[in-house]
Amino acid sequence: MAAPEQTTNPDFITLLARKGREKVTIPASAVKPEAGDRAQVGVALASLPQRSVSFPAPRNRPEPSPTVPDVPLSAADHVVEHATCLGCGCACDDISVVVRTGRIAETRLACALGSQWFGDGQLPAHIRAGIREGDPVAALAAVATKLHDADRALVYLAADLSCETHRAAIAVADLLGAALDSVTSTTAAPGVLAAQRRGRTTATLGEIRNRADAVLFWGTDPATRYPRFTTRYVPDPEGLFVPAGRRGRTVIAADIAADHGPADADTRVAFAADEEVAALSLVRAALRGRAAPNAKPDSVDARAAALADRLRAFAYVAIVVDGESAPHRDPRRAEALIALAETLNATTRCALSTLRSGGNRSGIDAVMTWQTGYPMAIDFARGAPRYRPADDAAALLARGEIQVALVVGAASSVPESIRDGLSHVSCSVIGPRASESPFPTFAAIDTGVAGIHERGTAVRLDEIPLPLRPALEAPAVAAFRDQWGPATPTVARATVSSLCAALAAAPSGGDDRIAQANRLRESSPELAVAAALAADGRPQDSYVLLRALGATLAHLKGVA
Amino acid sequence: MVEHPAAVHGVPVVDTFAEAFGMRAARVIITAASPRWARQAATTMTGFATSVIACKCEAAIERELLPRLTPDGRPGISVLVFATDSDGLQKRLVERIGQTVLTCPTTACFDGLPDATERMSVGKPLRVFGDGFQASKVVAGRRYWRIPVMEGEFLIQEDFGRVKGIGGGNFLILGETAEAALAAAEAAVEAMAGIAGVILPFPGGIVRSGSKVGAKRYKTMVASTNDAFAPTVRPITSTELEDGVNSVLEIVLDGLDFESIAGAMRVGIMAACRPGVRRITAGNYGGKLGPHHFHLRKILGGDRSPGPVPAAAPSGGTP
Amino acid sequence: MSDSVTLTLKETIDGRVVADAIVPDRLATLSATEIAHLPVWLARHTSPPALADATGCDADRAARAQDQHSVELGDLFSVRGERSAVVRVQGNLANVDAIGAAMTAGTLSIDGNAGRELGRGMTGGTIAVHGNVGDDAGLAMAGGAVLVWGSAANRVGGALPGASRGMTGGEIFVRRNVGRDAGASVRRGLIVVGGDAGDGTARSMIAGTVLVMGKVTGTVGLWNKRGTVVALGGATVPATYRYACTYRPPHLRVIFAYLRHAHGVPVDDRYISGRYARYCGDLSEVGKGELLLWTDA
Amino acid sequence: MTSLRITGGAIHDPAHGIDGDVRDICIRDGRVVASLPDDAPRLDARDMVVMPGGIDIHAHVASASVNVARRMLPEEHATDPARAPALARERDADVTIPRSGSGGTVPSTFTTGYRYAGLGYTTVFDAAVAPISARETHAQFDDTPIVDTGCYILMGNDAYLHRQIAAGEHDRARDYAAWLLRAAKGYAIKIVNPGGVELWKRNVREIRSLDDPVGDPKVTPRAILETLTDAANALALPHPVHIHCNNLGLAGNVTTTLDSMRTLAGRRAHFTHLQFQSYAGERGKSWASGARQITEYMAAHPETSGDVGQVMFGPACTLTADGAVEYLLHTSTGRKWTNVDIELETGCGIVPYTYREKAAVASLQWVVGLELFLLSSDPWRLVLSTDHPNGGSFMSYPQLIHLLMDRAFRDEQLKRINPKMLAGSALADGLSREYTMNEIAIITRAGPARLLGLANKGHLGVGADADITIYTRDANRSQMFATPRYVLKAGTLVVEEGQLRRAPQGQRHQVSPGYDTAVERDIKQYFDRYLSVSFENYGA
Repeated sequence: MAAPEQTTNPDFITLLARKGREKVTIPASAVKPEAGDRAQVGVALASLPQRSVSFPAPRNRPEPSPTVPDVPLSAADHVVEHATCLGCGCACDDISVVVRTGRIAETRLACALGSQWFGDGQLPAHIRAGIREGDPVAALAAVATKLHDADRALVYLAADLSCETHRAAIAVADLLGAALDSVTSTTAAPGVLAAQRRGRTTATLGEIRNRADAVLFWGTDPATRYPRFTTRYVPDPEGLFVPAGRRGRTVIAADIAADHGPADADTRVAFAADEEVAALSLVRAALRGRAAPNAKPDSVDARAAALADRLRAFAYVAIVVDGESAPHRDPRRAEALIALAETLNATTRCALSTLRSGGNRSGIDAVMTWQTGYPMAIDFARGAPRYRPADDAAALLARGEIQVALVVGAASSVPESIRDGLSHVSCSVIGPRASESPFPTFAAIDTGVAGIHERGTAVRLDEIPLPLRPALEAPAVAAFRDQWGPATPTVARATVSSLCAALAAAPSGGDDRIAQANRLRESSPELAVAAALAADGRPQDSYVLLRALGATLAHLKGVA
Repeated sequence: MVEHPAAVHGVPVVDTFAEAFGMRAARVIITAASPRWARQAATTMTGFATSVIACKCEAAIERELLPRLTPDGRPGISVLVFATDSDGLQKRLVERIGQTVLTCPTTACFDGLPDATERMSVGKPLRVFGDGFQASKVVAGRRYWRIPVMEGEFLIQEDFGRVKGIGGGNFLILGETAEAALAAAEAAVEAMAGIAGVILPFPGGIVRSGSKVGAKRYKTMVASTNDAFAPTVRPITSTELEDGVNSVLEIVLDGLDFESIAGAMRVGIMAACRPGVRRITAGNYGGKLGPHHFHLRKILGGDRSPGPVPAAAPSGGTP
Repeated sequence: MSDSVTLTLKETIDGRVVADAIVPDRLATLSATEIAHLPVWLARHTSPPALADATGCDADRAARAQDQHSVELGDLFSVRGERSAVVRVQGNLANVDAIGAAMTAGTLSIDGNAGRELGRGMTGGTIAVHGNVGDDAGLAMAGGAVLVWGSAANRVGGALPGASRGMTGGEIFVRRNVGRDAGASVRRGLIVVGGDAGDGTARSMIAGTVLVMGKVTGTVGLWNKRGTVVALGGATVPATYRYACTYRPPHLRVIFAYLRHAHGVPVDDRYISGRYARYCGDLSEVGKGELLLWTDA
Repeated sequence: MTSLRITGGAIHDPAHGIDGDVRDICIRDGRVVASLPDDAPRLDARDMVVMPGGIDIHAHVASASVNVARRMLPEEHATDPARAPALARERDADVTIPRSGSGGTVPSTFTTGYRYAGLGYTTVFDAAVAPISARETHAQFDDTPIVDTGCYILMGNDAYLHRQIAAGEHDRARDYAAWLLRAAKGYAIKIVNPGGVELWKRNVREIRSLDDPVGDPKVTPRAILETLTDAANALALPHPVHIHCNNLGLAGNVTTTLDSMRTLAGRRAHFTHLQFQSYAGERGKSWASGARQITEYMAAHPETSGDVGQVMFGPACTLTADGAVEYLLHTSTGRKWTNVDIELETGCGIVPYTYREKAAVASLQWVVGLELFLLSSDPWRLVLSTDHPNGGSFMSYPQLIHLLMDRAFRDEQLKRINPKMLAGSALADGLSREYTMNEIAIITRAGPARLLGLANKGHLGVGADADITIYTRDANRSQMFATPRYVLKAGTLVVEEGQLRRAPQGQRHQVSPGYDTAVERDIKQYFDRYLSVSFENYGA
């Protein structure tokens, strides 16, 4: 069966290519009627459709955000309600983003961190590959060629991408037989590996909010890195089983060396940095009835036993810890905490909540997992994904094994250790502020930020997926996304074959190549969107670019 | 043809055979901090294990082992245990080791038949004495159980090998006097001490009450006195004893295989043939008791092969 | 059929190589030519000088090699002998990984250093390395023996990433020192270290034995369930271990006797007959593990 | 692929009473049509068996919880790397990027799609989706090629529903269920351990009867079952309520299961993975099979349906919203354990597990499942599942079919298992039944389609979706069903000569029942007060 929505609609494309910043609407013919897709509300039950509906939507298209007025961005102010903030992993989804004259003017309910993350929404929009600037199609072609020619490539996922972009980017790594990694391997790997070895007892943030009568903040005060955690999740809000909110909960702060728990905790316990893992294990030993006899007051044993006695008395304990590592912490603490939560569940209930930083990092882990089976440090080099945490991006780069790298996402979120390695290879960056990359790049294509300029899905630190409601999404992208939906492994072949033919025919770096590439805009929806954005002076859309890149590589690799 | 001697040191050896039967056998190696405690455990373990008739197994010390020959490098004793069937053997080992080795200071207990393919759970059922505190350890593919005890820790191998052995190898020493018979039997036992693969399960290795199968008068008796060799009733029964034989002693051997028994019998008979002994013969039940026949003269000729198992009663009888 | 197969490294390799085709039971069925054609994976764009010679400039194959990082064993090694499960490998193989992976039988001796993941997942046979080995020696092995005459790096006998079980059987002997996390998550088996061991030794051990003849530094036996850690040269007792008694553990004598007789490992009499302080732990887990520290007393 | 005539195959189309007749099947534009011109392309299926594509009524393939399980099993994935398939190059059509992945009991999404299709399965439903993370389910489905997909939405432990039951607001409960199905783009209502998951969160680990109160005395497992069953039936959902009963996996739970069935007597309801719910005996004391009680009840009650949830020996990954049972499994096996308490609505527990022939309980479970199959009087109402990956991977379906069709094969296996708990079992005493080819077509295709209300699936009549599987006959049924010769999905030849050649995207099945929108105001108030996600961002 031919799927009509999978073929190019020439009207739509030419429209996009020509119209630049004008309002773009999708021709009615491009929208398929969907029986039963819209809520038939307010209708008497008897008249309701009683049959099952086969929903002919291979691409589960996201609904346009109802609160975004369908007007050109420059024309009027608007407010996007229920926007999701990716300033940290808490992903508060109650933000109202006020836009005036194309800039974010206000982010209601956002904390300082969130407001800073949203900023005014203005981003650089440079495109550069080698020494050539400005042409997204040529840049994409150059990146594709570079990656394809490399014997050993690395695809690295950084912050501020939607899960849809992750999906498209992982397809690129798969096609290339590349190494694939993300920020997680540098920052949160001990916790990920520990959860693989032992499993993990956890809960969604709402569950903790409604149920936890005790919260143990382990060497973590969310105030600085996760500012709304305490007011939105625990301990402050009312919960179904904790109607008194903060007053109905006991907050325990474990101060680990200089990493203190919240200042207003009801009770505190302190451990030195080198006591931490032992202390966590001693708490467990005490919970198993093996507290040290005759422990000296104030000894680690005594402090741990006292903590165990407290914890076991509660009905539902939440243990909160920052999952992003710091060099001075014992990497074994992640496993020690997992084990503690597990042990507590023998007699009471307990959930471990691990805080993650912003930019949809949990989303990277989730998408890598569902597409490959592994959350990080993957290598496709032998034809199928292999899990290589000991050979993560940092290690491969340090060994000089990588020739060419593609960083997708915010270059500024790439950890120091990776930056050093990247500066020694040919690296392309597709992501927000790529042009301001702190490490040298062969190519840099600035894109929007997921959640501000790009729509899609993000995953909160507790694995809850949330929709992104970008306040500054470009109309060209909006139209494209409505038409083409989230990533699928399917790409339009016509696009790629002609792009590649052009690349092959054109003398390297010559104007022929550009001319050829320009012609492609006629036939590729992705490239048309890219060109429209460039013409409009807007940052590119990462999802669109990664799809185009995947299509190109598929052709070069001969699978398409 | 090998020449089979009819006499040793002038003592006639009757051309007959000892008739033996199949059993199941195990070898238990007991080690301890000193030879004394290894021997003590072994002695206690093999007590009251003379005959399957009432003891359910036959067991005795096989030999003492130097430290370098034991699995844990301590002084050891090897014990052979024989029972009529596989299940019985396993049960006897568990009972006896549990009561006499586990309880004995400093001991550990190992399988002495590591190459045997048939295995029995011995340490495994005993481990529950540890009441959950026991632990196991695998070394070189063999599992051991560590059972905490008040003294320290009792170590025992999880499973023990089991082989088909032979019980009831024997010879009879027909003496002119009781003193002469006993001296000859003692000499035989001493000569056979430490021979691998063989034990003499009776007290001091000697039996004075050789028996026949069943009884003439009492139907329920499985065995009763061997009246044919009992000198005191010579005139009133159909005797096997000639005039001048006033005391008979029997040496009974159990062994892991035919060759071991045959070899040991040769050594024993040679030692027993001394002045005051009239004749050496063997317990022979007309082939009814078991399939293993030890022809005394063949054995003395150095022939240790079992040979074909005769289908019917052999021609060689008691003269 | 010959007595053995000898593979000699032609030139030092620049970059990592995965040579999981060097497996004695596999070579035992192959002719010398077939052995030379076994695939080897080059982890980086290296053009071994031997490539062109060996292939006679087979453009197709060179392209495939380029594409899939795959070359042939014969490109890197000269091959002598065939159809034998006795394999000798010569040369400095410090960056050659996964030698003897999943081997089930035979013997493999390496005259030189070996790379990472030596004997990964092996279930039988013996590997002897007359040099040092990289990380993850005996990774997730289930049987057989690995003998290292030099030192071994991190995670000896460890687990696949994210797996809760490491080595599940077999024996690893390292004559000199081992790095971090030796014996982590071991489920069964014996690891003997002639020298010292680093931080994380026997972490999350499930059962089995790690015997260190030298000193253990850092944390030892953390979250050990039922395993035995023996340190002849001392170790810091973790907080979650508790002293039980000082005694002569009978099972250690069995292990020592086995080491002496079966492997010729020299063990001083004072260790064999000596007393050990027994610490029970990790008390945060089932607590049935032990740390045995030899004591002079 | 616009048209194709499949010629000469033996057709098994039980929905139309066709049992192995040799006929042609004509396909145009993805559907079965009455006829085609003579010059239409032909596919020679002589000596082959032609069936509708397989339909998995109950599996766990695409949810946030499945992804947690996936992440937990790197060591298993390492043993089963899955290279990208060699898809055919198409001219002038869309291009599909073939994707690699990893297998094991919880494969990656692409591998899941490819492997299902490779077995001749063309439709798969994920049986347990927490509505709050339904968005992720649909995203994973987007990356699960070829098969048609849909999901069941977890209800019955949600605090909002409990409030409505406590207040006697049954209409509002129904409207809420309808709203939830729409919000999460679900296909059916799924109940898991009604009330029990909430109790587990309150550290109550045992349910004694269906009348145990869950907080409010009016909120009981029985009330939850009745409320949601009535809601599903009032909304005329194509698939009735899909029930995982209380006390899953515990000895003696057949009492609970029968009580649940009797509670709903006369009302349409689907009882899932009944094998795990059909144990006689007494907890902590004895185990026995309760399969006969269940099959006898079902025989007398045509309104009930079920799937078996067969256990297959080998590795599995237990994965359920029923957190309490997973804790028990964790403590009894020592295997790694994940628990996620999900937002006042459901839970998630995961423990990797291996069913061993030598294990007494696993052997009993294997036997109970087969007894359910073999004692079942109506294959249309008791269909095949392994509760993938709980009882075993979907990759073991061919072997399961073999067990059902071949008594000798079954008896061989029976000899190898632990007989300790099998005294008096019907299977151990000898059940000679062998499923026919048509019965297999019923329990894997026609039956699930009918139970799911999928009018265009599970049959080969005119108008049916051209989801078709063509097998080469083989007395070894494991072999035959593991390697179909051809598979068509919506008319596209996805498997050709046993090789996966195309990977089109399947369709999503969902329902959109109507409801009184007044309920939304109330739900929104509840959300604003208690949930951590905005009402507007909830669902999918």
